[in-house]
Amino acid sequence: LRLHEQFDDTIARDQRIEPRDWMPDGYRRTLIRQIAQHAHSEIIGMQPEGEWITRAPSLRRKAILFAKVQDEAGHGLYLYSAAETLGADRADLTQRLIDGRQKYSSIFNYPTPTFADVGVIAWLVDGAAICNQVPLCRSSFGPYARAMVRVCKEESFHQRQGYELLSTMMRGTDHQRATVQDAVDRWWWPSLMMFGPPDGDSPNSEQSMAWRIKRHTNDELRQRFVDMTVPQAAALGVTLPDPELRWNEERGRHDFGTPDWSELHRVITGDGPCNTERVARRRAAHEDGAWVREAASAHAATQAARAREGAAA
Amino acid sequence: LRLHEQFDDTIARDQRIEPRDWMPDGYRRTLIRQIAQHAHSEIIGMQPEGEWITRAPSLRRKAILFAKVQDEAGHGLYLYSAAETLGADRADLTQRLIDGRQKYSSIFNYPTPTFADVGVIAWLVDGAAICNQVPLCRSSFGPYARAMVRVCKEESFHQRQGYELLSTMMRGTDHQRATVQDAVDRWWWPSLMMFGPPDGDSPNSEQSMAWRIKRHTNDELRQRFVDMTVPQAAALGVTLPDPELRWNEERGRHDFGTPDWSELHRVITGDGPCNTERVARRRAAHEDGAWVREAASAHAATQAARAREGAAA
Amino acid sequence: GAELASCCVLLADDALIAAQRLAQWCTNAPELEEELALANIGLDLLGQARHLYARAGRADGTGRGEDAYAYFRDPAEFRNVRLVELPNGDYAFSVVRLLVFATWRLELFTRLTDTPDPVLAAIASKSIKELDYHRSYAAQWVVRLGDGTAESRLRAQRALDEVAPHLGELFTPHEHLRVDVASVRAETTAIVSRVLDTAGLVLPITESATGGGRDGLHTEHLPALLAELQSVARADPQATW
Amino acid sequence: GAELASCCVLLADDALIAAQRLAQWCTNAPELEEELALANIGLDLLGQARHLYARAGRADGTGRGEDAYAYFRDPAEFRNVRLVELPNGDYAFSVVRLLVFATWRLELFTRLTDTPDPVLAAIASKSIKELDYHRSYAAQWVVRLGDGTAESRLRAQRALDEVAPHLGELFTPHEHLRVDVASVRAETTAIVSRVLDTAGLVLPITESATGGGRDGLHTEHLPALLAELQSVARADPQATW
Repeated sequence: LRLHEQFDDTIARDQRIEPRDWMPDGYRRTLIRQIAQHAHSEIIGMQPEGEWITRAPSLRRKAILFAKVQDEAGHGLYLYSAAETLGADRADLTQRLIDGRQKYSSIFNYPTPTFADVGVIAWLVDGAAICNQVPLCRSSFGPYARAMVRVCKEESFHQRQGYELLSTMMRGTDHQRATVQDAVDRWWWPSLMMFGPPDGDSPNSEQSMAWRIKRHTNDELRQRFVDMTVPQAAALGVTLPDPELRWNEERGRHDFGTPDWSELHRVITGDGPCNTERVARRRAAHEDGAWVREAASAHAATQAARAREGAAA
Repeated sequence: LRLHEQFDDTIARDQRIEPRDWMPDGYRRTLIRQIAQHAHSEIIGMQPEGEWITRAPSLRRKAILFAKVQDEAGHGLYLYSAAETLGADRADLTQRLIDGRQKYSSIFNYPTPTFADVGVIAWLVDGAAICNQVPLCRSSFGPYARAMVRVCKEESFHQRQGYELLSTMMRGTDHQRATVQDAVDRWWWPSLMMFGPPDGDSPNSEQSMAWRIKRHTNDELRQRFVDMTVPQAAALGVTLPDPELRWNEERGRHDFGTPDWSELHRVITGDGPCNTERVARRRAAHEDGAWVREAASAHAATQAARAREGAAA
Repeated sequence: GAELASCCVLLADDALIAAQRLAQWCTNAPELEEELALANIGLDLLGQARHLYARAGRADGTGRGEDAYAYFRDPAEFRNVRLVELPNGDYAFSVVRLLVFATWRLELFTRLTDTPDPVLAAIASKSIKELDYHRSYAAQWVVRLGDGTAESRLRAQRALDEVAPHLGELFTPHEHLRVDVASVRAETTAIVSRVLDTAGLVLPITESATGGGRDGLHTEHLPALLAELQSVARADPQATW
Repeated sequence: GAELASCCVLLADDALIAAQRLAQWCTNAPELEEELALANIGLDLLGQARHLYARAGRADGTGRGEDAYAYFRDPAEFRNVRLVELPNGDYAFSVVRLLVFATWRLELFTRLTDTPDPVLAAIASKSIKELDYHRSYAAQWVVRLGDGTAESRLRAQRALDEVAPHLGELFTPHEHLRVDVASVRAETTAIVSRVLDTAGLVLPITESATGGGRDGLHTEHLPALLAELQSVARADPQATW
């Protein structure tokens, strides 16, 4: 009980819980799930973009994209480490991803048919991710908050590069402009859905808000994203595919249409365009790499044995 | 002894030895080696051309090339079957190929950097193969002779298609003509080497001639190939890269230069441009397919067991 | 004219992309017999694509040849279903996909044998015999894998799980493909299920309606596949082959 | 001018093609740490290629930018050694090739640090640090695989057997690459052999002199690799990126 009070007190004073501190089981479980899901999203999120590294149309874009996808692997690594401070095991989390027992962001179940998608993902998807994640830099769990600081910094950089790619393309040929608009049309609504279901349908939010591992409601974050993105779209010269989108003078914010929540539900429950494919690829990489990981362990074991023998001699 | 006389007699009367007939061990061994090597050549020979099926520049050429490579797989199959009539086992022969214990034609250790190579291989390499193989349609061993009839027929067809591709390319752009000439420059000498070392250096030839599993000497076949090819090259408008090549009025045949026999030796002993790669790829296909072959056997065994149970019930 | 051409193009695109994937098995098949069979099926489909493109070029009045369709359209202009553009995966994925594809296409073509255009009807009739062989080949292997070893069963079931989300697209009505989609779906599902029963495999019920290949909305795999297919032809458009 | 440009292009081509192969590992690596490391090495090599192409474009007087070299030359105009164009194979092949490549390139660049052209000398100096890391990464893994399980040992040895025939080309003198080839060979072989000793692996003695990549004579794998690399850039040459 004392421990629980201390925990509540730390939360109330908006200070950080650290891995060695006592914490309620629900807090630990919720965080592991949330961080793992986030880590999985980084790793699966490499696929739709990674496919274009070998075909990027200039060496500069190739380097930028290659580095971005590498950063995502890095984010995955920090996040798995943060989950490990809570007692999770990375191999176990990977297995859960591969078996479909843990989720990742539904956005990565959409395909990337053109190089413009690379730019639009960085602009809209990373943009939405940043809206979601900036508040998490103040998450009550220390290691997660610190990982988020680094992740957000890198993602802002990615987002600017994506925006810059799109502005360049919009100054290019008619075909390039059409390709950008087409990609925006495809990614706009899925990006809005990244913030999750409307507040009324988001049962776990309240507890997460109380624990300060969630700082704002889904609808509030979605509104921020829309308000931030509309002027950027205007500057780029692309149209966001929502006839209801307009500035509301009274609210001082944008009104916008309602995403197709049944689609979000379909994609989250595994029925998106690329769900099985994304997981299958991750699984194949993991299984094809098993002999390599086994070799590394065997070698490490041999080395350790040699060291022991050396010490004993 | 009676058996041996009968065998010699059959050979002498230029009739066929059939699988159930008695034959000397040396005859059997030599034939197995020769047929296996021939089968391996068909299978490995699929690689340099097969790589271009997915990139053939017209649907017609794609269909022609796809069918050609398929025919080569078919040739490999008949030839392995012919070897099996002598008591060889296909799985064992494949293993020998993969382990580098049995050879295949050295020609397939050269790379195919352009689509013109597809045409030149069909024209020169299949042309040389036909020169080598037409006499084998009269091989003393029945199943081999019969396989050769079918193989030669299909290869003549391939050769004509290759020649037709080259004539079309020679009527195309300057770049196409240059590509054809470049490919001819690269394949001419290796094609001449397909007939094996000069007669003086070909120790096994005499016995094979006596057994009538070889009908002409290496040098004779090489001369035929040159005499056949020179007018075709002229009709195409390509230059054969041999400054010594000229018509010899007196002999009524062409004189030509000496191939670099040290190169042939290098390539045969495993040191050609693509030797390890070709074998590695065949091995990878075989090993990656192991689980499929095992599944087929397991299913067949289960089926057989079910049939037995059904019969017993 | 335009409607017939559009119908031929989408049927041709399905066949061309499927043939290209089969060509990627060349020299990599698990056994020589499979090498031959996969090439055979690939060649049949390539032949179907060529006839259909030829019909389309006459029907749409452009007089375009088969190569104009195959080599000089961009990915977004292709109308194939996404199922055919997915990478080959292992042999289990390839034969499971082939079973579904051949069964479905056979149902479509059976219904097109009495389509008003006599050329398309003739192509359909000829293709039916081929597709029937493709289907039996695939069915035979799906049964072998499902009823083979533990590993083959696992791989075959996974392949099914991966193919399942792409079924929905096959049965989405299309304005230019005038067939009774409901009956195509019923027949295809019945036949595939019969094979799976024999194989001891289960078709997952998730049948996503997502797709969009028929509207030019493809996965990232199609541009990669076409980059390879079109590379030589596009490198020198003046060339003659 | 022309000689310096030619030297930069061949060193750049080696790096670009090697980087492209490393990029193909992306999302397929056996572990996340390897994902990061392979990308890192690929990015370093891509950076080297870009600096070298830029130098070449100024040196040959054409003022061509890096993309002109990478995207608008045909396979026969590429000057890379064949070693880098071979497909990735398994992880063993990739790290064994990387060990050889990085060791050799490090020896080349060490000798180029006092080349008369200050720009090339600076690129060489900067690259040395990177290559030293690439070499240690690869060496570490070759030892792990050689001293790991029976399977990893088998795969590592096979990879060596497959890489060995491509060593000869690395040590063939080239008129525009002014380094003492004999000493590069001696050092490279000594260092690789030391790693192999520790790993318990054997370098086969067959060292074919065949090659020709430096003269534009490539395997069938380079056109396929370039078709992929160049596809988007060539689809719309007017586009700006």
